Amino acid sequence: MIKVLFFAQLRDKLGVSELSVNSDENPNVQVLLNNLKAKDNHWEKTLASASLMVAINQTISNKTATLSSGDEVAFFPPVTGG
Amino acid sequence: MIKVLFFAQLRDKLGVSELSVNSDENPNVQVLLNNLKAKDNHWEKTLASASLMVAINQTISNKTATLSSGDEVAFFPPVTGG
Amino acid sequence: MIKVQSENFNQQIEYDRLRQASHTGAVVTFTGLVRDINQGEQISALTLEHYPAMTEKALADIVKQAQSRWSLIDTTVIHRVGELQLLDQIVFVGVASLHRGDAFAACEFIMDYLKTQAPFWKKETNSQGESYWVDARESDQSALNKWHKV
Amino acid sequence: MIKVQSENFNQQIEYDRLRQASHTGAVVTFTGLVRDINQGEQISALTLEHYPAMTEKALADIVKQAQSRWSLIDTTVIHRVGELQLLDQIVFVGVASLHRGDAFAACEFIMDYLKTQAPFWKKETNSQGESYWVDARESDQSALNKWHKV
Repeated sequence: MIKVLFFAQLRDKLGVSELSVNSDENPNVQVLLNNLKAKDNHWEKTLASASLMVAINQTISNKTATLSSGDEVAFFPPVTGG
Repeated sequence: MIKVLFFAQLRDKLGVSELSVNSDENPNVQVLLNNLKAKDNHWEKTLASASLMVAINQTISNKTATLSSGDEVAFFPPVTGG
Repeated sequence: MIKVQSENFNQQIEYDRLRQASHTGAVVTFTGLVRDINQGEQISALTLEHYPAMTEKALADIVKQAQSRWSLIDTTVIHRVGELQLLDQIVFVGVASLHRGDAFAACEFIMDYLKTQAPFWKKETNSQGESYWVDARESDQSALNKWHKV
Repeated sequence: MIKVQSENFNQQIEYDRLRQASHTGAVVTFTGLVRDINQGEQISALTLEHYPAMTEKALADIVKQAQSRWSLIDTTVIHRVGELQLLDQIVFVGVASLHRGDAFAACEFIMDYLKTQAPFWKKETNSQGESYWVDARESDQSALNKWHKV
């Protein structure tokens, strides 16, 4: 399984902070994103932002990165700390 | 008259911190410097440094600047504060 | 030293810790505060959300990059999370080095990367009591460009 | 605020004064310390001579230049003169601004110009009790170049 996390306005819009997906059906970040967008129109729109950031196992990554079982994938909007 | 000041190692080497010169004979910084160097070999050598800095009336200036009676001219080595 | 905490921090304590290392000749500090106004709105409070498992790791990685680029004696990063009030301190970055150039560059580099790579998100409450997530500033992204030219 | 003084200064007091202005979002401070080692020599003390009539004027002019280049809310420069001991504070430059870029740039600019334009001279005493004037560093002169390109 892969653990998927959402933060800040992304979490608020989706109404979900965490979910689990099957690792066989989600070999990389792009496929995972496509599968999440396929849920419905609202997910599709919310995850469409070009500025969406992704971290794999707590390190900033990108959409071409591959995934394996046990990974923690986080999606979030551009960060605004500091 | 023009008031001439020397600071730091320049003052130590010359053994003088302040002197007065005639404004008629020293129309600009370069002439003043030449007149001071003409005192003797030691003054000549000590004032020959290309890195010598000059301030007129407490503002950084340069050798081409003109002088008038009442001016305060200061010569000093490169500054090392901070 | 890296800390992510809800408590306030004390500038003097952090500065004193940085200046005490042998050979230190320069200390540069940056402190970010909750402004009373942002993007034209009058602000009354700020909440900082973060991604707890990732935050310290991200900051440690940024500090490590700075250490590999400049000659640094000591570095401190403190970032607060949770509810903050007007004029509260949000973030502290302090760098001690032998010469000032290294401390200035590293301190600004750490802030520029923190602003775009560390998982913190600000939610502001305005004077009407409305809350909204703060938009990322384009200028924070472009601030990174100067570090690619060096 | 500009001060030339023999007394020590307090980082917290200076920082608190800078952060209190309305709209301040960023405070950058620089502090220069008497290093225990300089150009390979073990140092035991430092004397700072200056040109009293000119010093504050020179610092005020540098701060004015910084204010004309960047958007600054408040600026403090304190420079000590006279006899200093090992690890003593020598100089403080603090800048408050709305956004961090202005504060970082102005603080470094002020230090770079202070190092080459303000009439202070350091005399070091080494561990053998010998005193000598400190040579200007070529790198301080070349540090000015970055401000001509901007």
